[in-house]
Amino acid sequence: MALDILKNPVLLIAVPLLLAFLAVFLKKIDKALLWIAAVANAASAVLLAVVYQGMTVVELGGFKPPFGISLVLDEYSLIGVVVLNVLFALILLLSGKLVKQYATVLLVALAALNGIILTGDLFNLFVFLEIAAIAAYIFTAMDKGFKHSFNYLVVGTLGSGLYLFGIILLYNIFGSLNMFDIRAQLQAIGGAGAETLTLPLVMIFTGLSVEAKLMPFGGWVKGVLHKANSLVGTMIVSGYALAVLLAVGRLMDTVFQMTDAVLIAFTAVAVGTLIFAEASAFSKKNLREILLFSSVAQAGLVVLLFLYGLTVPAVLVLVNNVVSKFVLFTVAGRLAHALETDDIGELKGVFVKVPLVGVGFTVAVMSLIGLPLFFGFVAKINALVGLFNAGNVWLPLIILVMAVVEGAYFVRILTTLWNTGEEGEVSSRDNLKAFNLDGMKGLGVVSVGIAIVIVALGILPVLNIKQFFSVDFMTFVQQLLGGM
Amino acid sequence: MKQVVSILLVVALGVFVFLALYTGDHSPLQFTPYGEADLSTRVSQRFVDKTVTLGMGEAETAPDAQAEADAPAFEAMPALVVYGETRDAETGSANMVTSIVVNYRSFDTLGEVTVLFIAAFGVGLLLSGKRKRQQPAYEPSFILKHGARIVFGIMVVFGVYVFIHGHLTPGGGFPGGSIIAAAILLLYIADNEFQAKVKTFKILEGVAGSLYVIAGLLGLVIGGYFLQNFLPTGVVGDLVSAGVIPIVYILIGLKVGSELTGVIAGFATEEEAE
Amino acid sequence: MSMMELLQLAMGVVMVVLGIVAINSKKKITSVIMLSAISMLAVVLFVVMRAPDVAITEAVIGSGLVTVLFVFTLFSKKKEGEDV
Amino acid sequence: MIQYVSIALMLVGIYGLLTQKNVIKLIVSLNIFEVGINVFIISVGYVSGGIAPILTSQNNTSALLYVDPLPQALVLTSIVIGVGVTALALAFARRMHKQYGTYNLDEMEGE
Amino acid sequence: MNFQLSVSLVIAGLFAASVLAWLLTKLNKALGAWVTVVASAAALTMMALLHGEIGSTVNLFFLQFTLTEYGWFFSVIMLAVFACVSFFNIYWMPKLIHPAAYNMLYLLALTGTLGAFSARDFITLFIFWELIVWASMFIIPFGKSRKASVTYYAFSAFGSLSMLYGILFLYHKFGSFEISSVLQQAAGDPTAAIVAFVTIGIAGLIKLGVFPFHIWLPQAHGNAPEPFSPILSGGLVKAGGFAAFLIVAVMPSYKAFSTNIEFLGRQLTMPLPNYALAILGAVSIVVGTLMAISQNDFKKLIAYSSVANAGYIIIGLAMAGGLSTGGALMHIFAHAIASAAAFLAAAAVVHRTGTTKMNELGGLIHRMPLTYLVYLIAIISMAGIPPMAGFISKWMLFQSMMGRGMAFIAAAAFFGSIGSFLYVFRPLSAVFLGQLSTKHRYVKEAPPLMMFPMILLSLASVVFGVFPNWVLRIISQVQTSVGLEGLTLEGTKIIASNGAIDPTLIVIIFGLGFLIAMIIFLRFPKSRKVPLMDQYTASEFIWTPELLHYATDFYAPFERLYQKAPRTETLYRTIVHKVSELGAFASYAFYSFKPGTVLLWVAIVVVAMLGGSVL
Repeated sequence: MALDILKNPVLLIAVPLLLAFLAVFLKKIDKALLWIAAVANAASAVLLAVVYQGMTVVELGGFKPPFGISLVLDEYSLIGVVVLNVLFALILLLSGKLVKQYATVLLVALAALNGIILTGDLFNLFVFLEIAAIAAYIFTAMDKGFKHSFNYLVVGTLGSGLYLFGIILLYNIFGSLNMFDIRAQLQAIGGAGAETLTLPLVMIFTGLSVEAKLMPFGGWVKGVLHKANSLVGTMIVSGYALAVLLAVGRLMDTVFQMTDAVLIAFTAVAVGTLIFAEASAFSKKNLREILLFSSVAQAGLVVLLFLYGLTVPAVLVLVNNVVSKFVLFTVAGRLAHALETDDIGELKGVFVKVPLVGVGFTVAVMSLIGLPLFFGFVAKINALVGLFNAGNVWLPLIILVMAVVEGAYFVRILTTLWNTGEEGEVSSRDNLKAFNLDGMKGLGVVSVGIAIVIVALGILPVLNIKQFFSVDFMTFVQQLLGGM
Repeated sequence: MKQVVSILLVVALGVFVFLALYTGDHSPLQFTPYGEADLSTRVSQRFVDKTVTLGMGEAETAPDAQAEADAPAFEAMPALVVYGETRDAETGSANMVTSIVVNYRSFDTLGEVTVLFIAAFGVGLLLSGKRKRQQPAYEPSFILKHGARIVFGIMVVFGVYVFIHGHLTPGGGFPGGSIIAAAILLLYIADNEFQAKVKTFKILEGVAGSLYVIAGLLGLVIGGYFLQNFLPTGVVGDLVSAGVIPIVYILIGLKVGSELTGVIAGFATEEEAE
Repeated sequence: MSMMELLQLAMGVVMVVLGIVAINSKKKITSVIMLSAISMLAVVLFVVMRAPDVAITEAVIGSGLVTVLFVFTLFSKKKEGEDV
Repeated sequence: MIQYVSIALMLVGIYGLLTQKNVIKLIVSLNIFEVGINVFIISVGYVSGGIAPILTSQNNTSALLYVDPLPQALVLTSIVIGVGVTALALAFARRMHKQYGTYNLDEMEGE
Repeated sequence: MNFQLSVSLVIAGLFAASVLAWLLTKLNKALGAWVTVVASAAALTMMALLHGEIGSTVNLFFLQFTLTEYGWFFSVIMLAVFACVSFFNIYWMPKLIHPAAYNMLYLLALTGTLGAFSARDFITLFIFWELIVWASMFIIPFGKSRKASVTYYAFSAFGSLSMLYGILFLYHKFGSFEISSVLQQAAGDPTAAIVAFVTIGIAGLIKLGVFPFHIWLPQAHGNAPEPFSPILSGGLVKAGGFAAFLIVAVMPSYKAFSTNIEFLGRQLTMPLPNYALAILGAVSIVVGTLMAISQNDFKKLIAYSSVANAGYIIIGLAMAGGLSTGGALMHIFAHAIASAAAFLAAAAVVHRTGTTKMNELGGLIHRMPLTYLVYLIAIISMAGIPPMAGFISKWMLFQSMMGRGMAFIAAAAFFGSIGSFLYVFRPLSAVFLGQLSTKHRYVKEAPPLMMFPMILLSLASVVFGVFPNWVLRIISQVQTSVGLEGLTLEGTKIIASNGAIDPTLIVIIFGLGFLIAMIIFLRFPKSRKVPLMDQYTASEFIWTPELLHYATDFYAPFERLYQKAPRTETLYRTIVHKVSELGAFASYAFYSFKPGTVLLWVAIVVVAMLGGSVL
């Protein structure tokens, strides 16, 4: 009985909320409460993964779907909550001292992100999106960039308004707000009359794209992130990106089936995002700007994969991106905080001073650009093979060309940050700038730990994917890596 | 220039929305026009009949295509819910909207309360710092001050009434709480000395919110479902009925009231001219 | 076209017009007041559409509180000669 | 009819968001947009000839023709969310006013 | 994993060794460097022993390896180069910023080449191919330039990703990754064949540094740390030869594409794609030669010379006849050892003098005679003068070109050979001959551990120039293994379609000529030594001696003929510029703190999406 209650995923949402409400009048210990919530959530997420057998639907208030609100715990959302909660704990671990009086906000954000991943109800998703967004408006204003946060607020609110418009249209059409009910009805009629869904789909896609940072919907992201500290940066780039993109995948991939016209329109947006964002990152010189544009590009890629129904590759790419970006953005934020600059040219050879951090950063980058022996490679191969098998020959080409661009700017970062000296002089420790970097030990250890995980997942892809993915995927992987 | 572009865009948007909604007949998926909605094709028929939990238990509804395909076939339920007679009906709330807000979709409401909570918290953070009352342009008279006090009492009572009767009459926690907040607003306007004790309201807010979640967790422990209505629901229409609904609505009312009060307190004061 | 529908049509037109006025008006306070008027009319529409709960809530919150917040914002810290 | 009105309101709000430079005006436009959406949602639930979804001593059985209560519940939520966002936006507006001494976005250029 | 000797064992061992090298270097730098020496030498011996194992399949976890004749041939060359070069690491440990990382990556690059050459399936090939790329991508910036590494990576990534595209395309078509079978199936299917040819071909051309992809090569080779330049030029570049060999010989392109094509009224002697390859090769011979002639930095000079030689290799492979492929493989071998030796000599000079600018050097023959000798032999071999190995390969190539009657390409090749005389003579005279600059008066000969590999490589050049058939027998085995006709060798003779050659005889004649020259040289009076500055200055003090150095503007009159000619760099520079302009535009236009600006784009896109879908 007790264990059954502990196995209930609703705790992932309820516990942080409860602690958030408590934190209001227990101001003294709000940080402690935040820590409790983070650890408890991480633990219970892992517990869920351990005891997981098959998809479960958790009915809230005891009303069966489609009538009541229900949380859905399947492989898809399980991966989401595990990665999310563990990452959140790590974010706290590395950026904890930046929390200041924002503990309550982060608690609520944690609850909302879990809700976004878990919920199986369209309107409930809207509510959680709003909570998460409002929390984000607040903690992005942490370092006094009010006009940027306000911009985010206006755009985000319009976006969620459009999303609301979309789902009410769906309610009108289907008489239900439950995702799986809608999917069932669609399957029952075999996708006939799908053009009625055009308007709702466009509205929902737009609304979600604002949070998912697709170009041009995510026009707020540069202002919010280009000077963000490591806490805000990692929250937006890792936590929010993970949750929102999983929601996009849930809707665009699992629930709806769209007409070719809509598919083409969305594909155009996703591909455009990929191209423009990679180019933008290529044209930047500041670490955090490069990273934020690169994550925008990755979001485009993930959405693209979801649109073509490649759930597994999309999730792999997403997780890879989120984990790597967590390391990268933490390091970038910390460096920028310690040295008052994140211009690459100013950071020549900084990793000579903090080799551990450097190793973590490097591995994260290499996984991000999908080099072999790293997790990103598995993700990349799966994505490309998936697109090929979907009978699409041109998208892989675009993705690969963009991968070259991405590789170019990331290698520029790596070579610069590992080596000293102007162009034309030999890189040596003699002309190393005097960086005063202390208190980077913990960061170094954690990032190396993550690096080890990334390499492990990359070298033994069979092990990590086994319990999460369906059998056909397993055989596929064995084929892929056993070389027949 | 920009005006023109915007107008064009907006008009184009309008035209497309109109075309998408009101033209073309794509059966079986059809956008029902205004006023022609048919509840029996929607989930809400069961909310009206209070028959959601009927036939619960058998066939644990896994949301796969097969189990769901027949779920939306809403067979009309014979058992009528009659005002003042039906006992232990599901949710037991005479006001169907309330039954949805506080029971069927209570999870949304929890989120909604959280939205207001976090927004109020944000306002508090943003407008924090050493503050003093914002002075009205006039010097309120004795009559005004004390009249306001009296009206304040009446308004508070009315607000409480509204959210206590949330499950019977229109209204409920949100308007009720707002009315209380409005009462305090009245004091702010009428009395240039008045300063709400934000601290107490914060505590009230926190306690109410925590109790709401705890009520939900109790439901989880007792009935096995988060936010389950675990009390007997009594006779539809009685004041003491509908199980936890009145309790939850009272909590919501207090919470909303205190949150909005906090917001008002934040806005009604301004930074010390440093 | 019944009396009721004419009424609704008239109200709708008024709302849209008020909206345009609210956006294009010179003084901020005007647009705030217009906004409050719009939501008042919306309350009437809610009543017409048999939604008393929503009507009450909108009346108290949407039309009342929001306006107050706007007004407080506008009148706080206003510089000399700055029109609101 | 009412649906056209609500869509028109939404569009007016969007137009405001597109054209206005003033923070307060932006927030007003946002609210207009939200009112439009709320009216639309209710209109989706309206059943011509239906009665308000509350059992009373007059219309006392669930067999009568009621309007759809679900959209009303949704609108309650969205109204409250709206007020929360508005309050937050206004708080931002005040901070920006404190920072730049103006509500006009054009005068807030630069970092 | 069974512990009998196998490729997977070698590769696993190298992996372990790389980690070990990293650890030991942390303890003691010299020790770590020695690990690289031992590991590469051991790997070389093991591979030599493994020649019997050819054809057997082994696997390491999910990676599958099959040793093929050509794979073995390439691996041995590679290992020889690595083993020889690794001695230099010992001396460079103090000069490198990350010695531990250097040793580890050095061995990882070696692992990559071995794995790629002995891969059974394309995924394994790709994994190790990328391993080569990123291992060297980290080493290059330890040298003089960071940009060079970025350029190198951008090109290599383009190459390897195009290869990946081809691989996945083939997988999608034939549902298999196994190299041999897939390529054979591809040969039967024109579209698959052309995709494979182009994608994998691009990968090969980029690695080889063939025009128009040669930009990265001089940058990387010229700026890499001195002991790594020979690896790049002698070793890793040859991996491109491997890729090219896959598509023209293993696929083979002759089966894939029709050979009887009328072009400008005359019958082509080989399919169009091969012809394209050959033409690219010819162009890169010309470009490489001309650029090499105009270099002042003699590492860059050698780099450009390897561009030219890559041209020869690709031409030979493209013709895909018995003699031509043999010539190409022989050239791969000859050029590998020669350029390695040349770069090592350069490294030795840098080790002693600390510069690679020719106009700061001179007269080192008096101080470093052995290095001079090594360099001399190396460049003679690269220029294809008997009695060096380079001569044999070039002879075979010319033979087959004549046999095909490909006048233009042959002309380019001949131009290349003539040009090579020019560019090899420049460093010779500028660095080693002439007057010794006062700075370097007390320079000593390179230390013995450096001399050892250099002399080894030089001897190899000479020996295999005199008795080429020792190599050619293996090469003809390689050819027969992939179904090309082998070489016809009799004793010391090589028989070609029109005329045979007996290198040994040539060497004897050459020896006589050399003797006569020697006698003349000794009989006549020696020239008088004067200090460098005397001939210009009447006891004036010279502020900028290097401008007056005779190596400055060595071939100025000749360079003037083509210095206005368009450069390929500009093309790539424009591409980069355009990309970043696009990015700057996007990040400016879409991103603003004003909701109006953002939402304008949003509205436009939404209207576009709706319009596209509704209408």
